Amino acid sequence: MTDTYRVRRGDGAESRNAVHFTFEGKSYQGLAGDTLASALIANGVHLVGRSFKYHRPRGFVSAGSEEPNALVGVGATQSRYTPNLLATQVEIYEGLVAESQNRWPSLETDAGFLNEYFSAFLPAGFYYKTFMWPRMAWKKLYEPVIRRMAGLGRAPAEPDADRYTQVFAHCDVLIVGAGPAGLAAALEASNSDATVILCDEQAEMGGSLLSDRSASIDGMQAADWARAALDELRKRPNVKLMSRTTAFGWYPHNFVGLNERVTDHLANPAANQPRERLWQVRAKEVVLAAGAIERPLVFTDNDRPGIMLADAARTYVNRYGVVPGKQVVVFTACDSAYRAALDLKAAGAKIQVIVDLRKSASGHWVDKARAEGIKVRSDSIVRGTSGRLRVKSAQISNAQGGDAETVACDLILMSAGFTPSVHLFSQSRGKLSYSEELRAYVPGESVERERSVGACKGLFALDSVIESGAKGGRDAAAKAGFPPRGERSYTVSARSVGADAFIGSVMADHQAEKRAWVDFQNDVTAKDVRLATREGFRSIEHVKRYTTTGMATDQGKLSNMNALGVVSKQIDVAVPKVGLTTFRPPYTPTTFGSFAGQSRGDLFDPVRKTSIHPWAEAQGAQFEDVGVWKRAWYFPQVGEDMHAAVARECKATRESVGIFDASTLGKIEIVGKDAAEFMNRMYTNAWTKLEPGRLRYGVMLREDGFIMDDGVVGRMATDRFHVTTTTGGAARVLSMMEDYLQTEWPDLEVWLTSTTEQWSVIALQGPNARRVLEPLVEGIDLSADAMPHMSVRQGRICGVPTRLFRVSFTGELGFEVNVPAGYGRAVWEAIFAAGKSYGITPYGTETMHVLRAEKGYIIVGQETDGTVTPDDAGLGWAVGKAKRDFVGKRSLSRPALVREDRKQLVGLLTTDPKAVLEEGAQIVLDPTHPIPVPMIGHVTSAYWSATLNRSIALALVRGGRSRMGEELSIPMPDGVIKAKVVDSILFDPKGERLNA
Amino acid sequence: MLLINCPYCGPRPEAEFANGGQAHIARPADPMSLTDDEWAAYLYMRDNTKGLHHERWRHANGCGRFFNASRDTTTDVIKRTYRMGERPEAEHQGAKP
Amino acid sequence: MQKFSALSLLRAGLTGHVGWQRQWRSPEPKPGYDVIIVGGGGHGLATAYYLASRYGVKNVAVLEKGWIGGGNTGRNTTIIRSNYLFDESAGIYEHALKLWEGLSQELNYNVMYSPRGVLMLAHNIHDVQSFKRHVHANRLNGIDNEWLSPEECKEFCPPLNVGGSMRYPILGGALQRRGGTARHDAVAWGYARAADALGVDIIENCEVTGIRRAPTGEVVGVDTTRGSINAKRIGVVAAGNTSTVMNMAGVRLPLESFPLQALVSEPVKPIFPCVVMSNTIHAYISQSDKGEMVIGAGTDVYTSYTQRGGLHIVNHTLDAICELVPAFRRLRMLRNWGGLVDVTPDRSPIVAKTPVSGLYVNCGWGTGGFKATPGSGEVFASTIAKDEPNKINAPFTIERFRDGAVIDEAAAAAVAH
Amino acid sequence: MLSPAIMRSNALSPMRSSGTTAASATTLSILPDAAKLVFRGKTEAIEAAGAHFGVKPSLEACRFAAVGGRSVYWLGPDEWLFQAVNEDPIEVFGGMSVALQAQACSLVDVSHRSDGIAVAGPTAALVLNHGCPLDLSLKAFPVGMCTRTVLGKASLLLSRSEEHVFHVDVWRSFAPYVWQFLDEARSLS
Ligand SMILES: Cc1cc2nc3c(=O)[nH]c(=O)nc-3n(C[C@H](O)[C@H](O)[C@H](O)COP(=O)(O)OP(=O)(O)OC[C@H]3O[C@@H](n4cnc5c(N)ncnc54)[C@H](O)[C@@H]3O)c2cc1C
Ligand SMILES: NC(=O)c1ccc[n+]([C@@H]2O[C@H](COP(=O)([O-])OP(=O)(O)OC[C@H]3O[C@@H](n4cnc5c(N)ncnc54)[C@H](O)[C@@H]3O)[C@@H](O)[C@H]2O)c1
Ligand SMILES: Cc1cc2nc3c(=O)[nH]c(=O)nc-3n(C[C@H](O)[C@H](O)[C@H](O)COP(=O)(O)O)c2cc1C
Ligand SMILES: [Zn+2]
Repeated sequence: MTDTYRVRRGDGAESRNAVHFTFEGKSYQGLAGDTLASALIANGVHLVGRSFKYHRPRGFVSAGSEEPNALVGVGATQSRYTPNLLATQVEIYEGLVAESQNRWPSLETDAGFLNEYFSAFLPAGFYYKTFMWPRMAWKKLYEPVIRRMAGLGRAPAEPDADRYTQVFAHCDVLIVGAGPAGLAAALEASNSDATVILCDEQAEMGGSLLSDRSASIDGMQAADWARAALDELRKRPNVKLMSRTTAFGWYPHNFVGLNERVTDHLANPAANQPRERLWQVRAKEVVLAAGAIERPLVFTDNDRPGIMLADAARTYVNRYGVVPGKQVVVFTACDSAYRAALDLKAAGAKIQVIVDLRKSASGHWVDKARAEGIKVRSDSIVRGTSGRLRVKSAQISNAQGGDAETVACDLILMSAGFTPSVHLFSQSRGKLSYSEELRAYVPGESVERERSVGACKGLFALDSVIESGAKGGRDAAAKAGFPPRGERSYTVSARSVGADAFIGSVMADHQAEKRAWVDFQNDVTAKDVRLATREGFRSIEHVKRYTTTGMATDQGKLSNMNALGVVSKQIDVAVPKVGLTTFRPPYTPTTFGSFAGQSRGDLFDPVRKTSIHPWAEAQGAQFEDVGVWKRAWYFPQVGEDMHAAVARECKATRESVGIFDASTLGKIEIVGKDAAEFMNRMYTNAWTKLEPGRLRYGVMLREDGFIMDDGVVGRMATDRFHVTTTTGGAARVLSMMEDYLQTEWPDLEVWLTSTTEQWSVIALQGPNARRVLEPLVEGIDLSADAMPHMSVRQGRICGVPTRLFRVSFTGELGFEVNVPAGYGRAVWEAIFAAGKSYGITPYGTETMHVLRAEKGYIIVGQETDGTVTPDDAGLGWAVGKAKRDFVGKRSLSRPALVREDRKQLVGLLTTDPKAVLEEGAQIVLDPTHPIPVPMIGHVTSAYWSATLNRSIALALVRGGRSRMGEELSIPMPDGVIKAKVVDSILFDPKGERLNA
Repeated sequence: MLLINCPYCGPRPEAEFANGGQAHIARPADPMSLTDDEWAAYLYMRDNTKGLHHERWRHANGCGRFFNASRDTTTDVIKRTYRMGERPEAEHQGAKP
Repeated sequence: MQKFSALSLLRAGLTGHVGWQRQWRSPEPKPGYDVIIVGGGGHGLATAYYLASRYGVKNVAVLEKGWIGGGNTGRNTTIIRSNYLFDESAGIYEHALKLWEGLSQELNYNVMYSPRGVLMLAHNIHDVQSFKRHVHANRLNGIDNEWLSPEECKEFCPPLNVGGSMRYPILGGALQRRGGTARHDAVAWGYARAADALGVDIIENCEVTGIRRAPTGEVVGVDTTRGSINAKRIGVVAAGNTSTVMNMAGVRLPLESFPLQALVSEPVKPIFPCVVMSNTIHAYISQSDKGEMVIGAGTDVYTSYTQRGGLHIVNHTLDAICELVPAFRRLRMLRNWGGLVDVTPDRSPIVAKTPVSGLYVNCGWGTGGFKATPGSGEVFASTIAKDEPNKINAPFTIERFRDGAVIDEAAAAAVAH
Repeated sequence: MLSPAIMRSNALSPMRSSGTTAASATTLSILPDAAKLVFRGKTEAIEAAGAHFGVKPSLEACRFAAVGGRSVYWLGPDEWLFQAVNEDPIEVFGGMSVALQAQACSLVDVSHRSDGIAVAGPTAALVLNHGCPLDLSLKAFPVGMCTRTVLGKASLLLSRSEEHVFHVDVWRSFAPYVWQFLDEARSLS
């Protein structure tokens, strides 16, 4: 197809390359610089989509990011398919593939159009009134049907092939919008030492200047002036120009989100380009120069393809060099549409008539139109249109009614004036005020450090737009601490088009109005809005939610003021009293991937690994996630499942020696003359009498009395403790300690340093542990007498310094070898080699869990869950009774914490030794009790114990310690399991092995 | 992301900080002498001020220090930050919205 | 009350829909009421409705400072489920779920309760243990909740990235089939309309600015921006603003109000069949009947009444969503907003009498009270009508914090919503 | 008896190969091992520590001082990091401990806690700003500045040794994450 609607572009740049693309499977040609919309218009295509509810045929209403109708799916492959893009924003490139949406089987004949015939029965909120009977039918019948109708485009079905990044940036002055106001602001602000960012959502900067043929600035044609200004800005090192970059959100403290579209307009993006880049900008000062958006007029059947905003048509002709129609009816409430009519006429279109809503039309533009022979009808309206897939005619009558004249056309331009883009201003929580003249809200009092300039402030005459931009730029730079070096002046020659405006429905008599669209995409008509008010939805927020006006992908950019106008008139309340819905981010829809940035896969969260990890990996270990850490879970040998591996690992450890990587444990070095006193206050235990060289198991509570963390603590010197915490608790414990130290006890001389990652910790457990270690250790006597259970020594192992703990979390003779992490793997391998002759066996967290459960040692987070006291967990012995105070002590005497029937930790032995309970299973007294069955506890840990050759379990049971020997029931879906309450220590209760 | 003025390091992005809840709630010197009600008040009762609110922050990914900030919870504007141990200025003490 | 039905809709359609009446009146406040409910959110409106419909208290006003449903009721991600761990929570949420099941019919208003299933994903062994604990407890409490393997998760929700390149792979999930969503606005409107029909006055744009008490201590009325109104009993259901309102009566509560955000994508054709929650990576997502993905984000770390929040919260939410469904990376965020949630120290609600005679409070639902709306309203109505809590809300007192009898679901399982 | 050749390993060693593959103006490299001590304590003590170490610690916030391979980083008002490149931690720690015996302070050997990355090149700041929310312009972050901060989801110590050279000191287990993050950022910028 050839582009028959192509005309000379205003800037005379005609040597644009041909670009080929497909839409709806058909091939077309456009020119470089076209949007999909301008290229389709060049080819005479106006039908591009279907509306949400009634599936009405729709064309282009606008030429920018406010477009409600022309939504398309773009992308040749699923992994690069994007739904709901705006044809008015999509830049064409060679090979672009686009399709329409929300239609079946085709855009021209769409079955969904059936809804149109039932539209009388589908008013706003109809679904709240029906589909209630029979009760189950909503789930089974109605909702599935409604859901099938839902949505616009189809979601991409394959993982996104593109990458996204984010950048934090800082500047002195951020300017949003590069129209005349923004350019002037940038020129002025950057005439100083201020760093300036100027962004614009469009591919080309210049804003409205790019569409202007009549105005001139500094003696240059408007668009040329814009390009010259940009050239000048580009030369300044303190300026960053960002096109295709939308300021989408304003967050507290002058933090503004910008989204840069990097590759969507390229046929062959380079490998080093992300698809989009999210800029998070902290600006000292912001200049908002976002312009204004033209408003549609609300009249019957104002939604047909070929009905378009007047200024959009002007942009198509002047900027893109395409005429959207050849026979034009113009319907307006202001002068600017006259300017559009004249520009279209100059491009060869026939202007059938200008229908002016105003009582009388006069002034420069009207005179000029008349002088060019264009027929002007004032005090008149377009009261209806015809044409199924493209507008064919307009019915025109006097504003008050009367006979209608039908005028043939293929394009209707409409303009109800301009709505300043106050989105970001309002997001910044600035107060808006209503301008009766503009029939729109304009920025009032600022809250953040920003100012609005140009059309978004409600200024429309080009000279005042530029003046306000320049002043805003200077002011911003000065406020940021960089007064500009001078002022420059601008000579502007442009005829103002005034500020006349209209909101609401154009029909004087609402009964005569058929369906007149307020919100195009969501198919909300003026009637729907009125119905809502009749039904009592009078707050504009209720009207919005009941009718869904303003909730479509354009977020009411075109519809909100008109809806307000309809409501205001209907309930006879002034517009500012009706209120306004809240502006929220994003300004235009913004890609999820951009918000996610680099956080995906392995970079979603850091993957923390110990220095021994690669060794375990090489041995074929399975790993589990514990917080952000990867921990070796078990080490299966060929043919083994987890149970077999764990049974083997357990046995090897109990019978000879096992080796375990405990490096992830949190570690804190607590140093200072008051270290012991600090420990006394933080932990339930008493520390004063612990001698240097000894270890103690410590329990830490939250101030509410529940167990927060535990760990073994070594006293390295009178003034130095080596504290360990759980893997997940490390950061929490350290910050809680810092909190108390800094805010409650700043007088204590004690300091904390995290040493989690300084030490690799190699646990060597089993009767042969000492034998394996002895030959490797230097300067430490490992004998039972010299180094009893729960002691710590410093010396060397394999030549490197170590803090050697004699400690056991397995019930066996055991050591934990702390070595500087850089030596961890080498020492591990050395120990492993030394252990070969003893059949040394690496074990993972699962085996560790089993071994400690056999001994009744708790795991914080498994036996405890944030509601367990030390006494509940059987740790009453670790609470220093004589201590005056420690964190959490006072809470322990609260009534609910001293009740006899609290859940207490016990052991459980199933009657059938082979039956392994399920962790989390609930315990009851009477399994035959009808539902709800009273539960008295739950299983916290349950394993097959290879050592005991039977199943074992730990459980929290109401009054558990007084139930020793009692048989309880654990009802499972497939039968009740019986188990006997026993002491929680199931293996070696006297502790002979660990003292060996 | 708020911009918070650490009294030690200067203005820094919120990402570097941890919030520590309402400020100026001293841990009782002798908790065991408190009634359950008094203890619960210390543990749980907060002003939840709508208006100027004094709160603790820790520059956790910075200098590590706790300090206080007076922030208007209706606008999130931070009026002032000050070191631990200092009191909010008299004019800031009222919690009027 | 004008009856809503397919037939009435049809009839109205033929006459241009001019005959529809207001769904609720807009009365001037009377000088006094037997009960005043402060707060026209879902919970407040439900309370008024049940007071009138079940407990025979019809001289009731609901005072709302803005427009009804404009608080958290109008800003939440509408996840409904009842598979809570502790008996106390399971009791109140299941009570609510049972009411949800017949709510459209009871109110004659389609609240679009959609039991499409809520699937909570487990990403590590701790999650698995914790979810199984829930499954077992729920079963014995008569609440449906089943464990799904990763493959079953995928089958139930095909877009999920199971076994893929996730940082924290999906190890399974707990599914409550009766869980789902409902249309949040319709809940407020439906209760309002039904309460109004029973004589309840719903008074919008009426902010309570003071609580008046007799010298003997008991409440006698409220001051509002529309004048003083007498009341024998006052129920405060003001969510994020509860502290402010209760301060007017000199009652301090263990509450803090945080911004909680949510967002929606642009609407797309149905692809996501159920609700998916992942507490471990912080992702909450379902697809509305209109087609948007409705996504819950996190709370900011500081208290605030601004009803917005930080961009980094949204970033973290969406990186999690994109991990769960990598195809959604190309979807676009349409709108992002904030609510104001009131959180207690144990993150369970308070539905109780207060130390002030005649003053009752229903608050602390935090990030998860929408699902409780009918149940909460029903038990609160009963508490106000009878001046004593019933069995279901008896554990949710203020005194539990003094006694240490906390109901800490979150500590028990790290589960929100 | 003792293993003769225990070599210190660096968490970033596996990354070494991917050093400069991508076409980018910024390079990543692994910094040499060093003795690193965290000093926390009172002002008198820090002066004594500096005197012994041979580098006068900055009392000004967020600044480091260096003499040869030795440097002292201000971490907080009572916290400094002493670093001695290619020196033996035990010796440095031993010497310092003796010198500080009478002082109210804490000295902890953290030589193995972290590894270092140099981010160098004209776009180094931009690359870091992919995850670090600080203003890294020379004005706001001059040469000689150091601070703990965040990068993506990791915490680290960032310092600027030259206009176009930053050093990142990051806990071992986070180091690969930081490396990969920066590597991707530089390849996409
Ligand atoms: C983003 C977000 C997501 C959530 N997601 C879920 C979810 O998926 N599932 C779930 O179950 N829950 C969710 N929640 C929580 C849920 O929304 C709330 O718990 C629930 O809606 C609370 O209802 P309510 O009626 O108590 O409060 P609200 O709806 O907030 O009503 C309180 C009302 O009190 C009014 N009020 C306040 N002060 C005064 C005064 N002085 N005078 C008069 N009126 C006053 C307010 O204007 C408001 O309308 C979410 C919340 C948020 C913010
Ligand atoms: N009644 C009238 O005749 C009338 C009305 C409105 C505007 N105008 C004319 O329009 C011009 C106004 O100039 P101006 O500079 O104020 O506006 P402008 O429309 O020329 O420029 C605004 C620019 O901001 C960009 N933008 C908007 N929101 C953005 C965001 N969130 N992020 C990034 N970019 C964004 C737009 O793409 C556009 O390029 C004048 O020429 C004026 O005469 C006339
Ligand atoms: C479940 C749910 C779905 C929503 N869907 C949409 C939507 O499709 N389009 C839209 O603009 N807003 C949608 N919203 C958001 C509302 O527009 C609005 O942001 C929210 O009610 C909060 O109010 P506020 O932004 O006016 O403060 C939705 C909100 C909820 C709770
Ligand atoms: Zn600081």
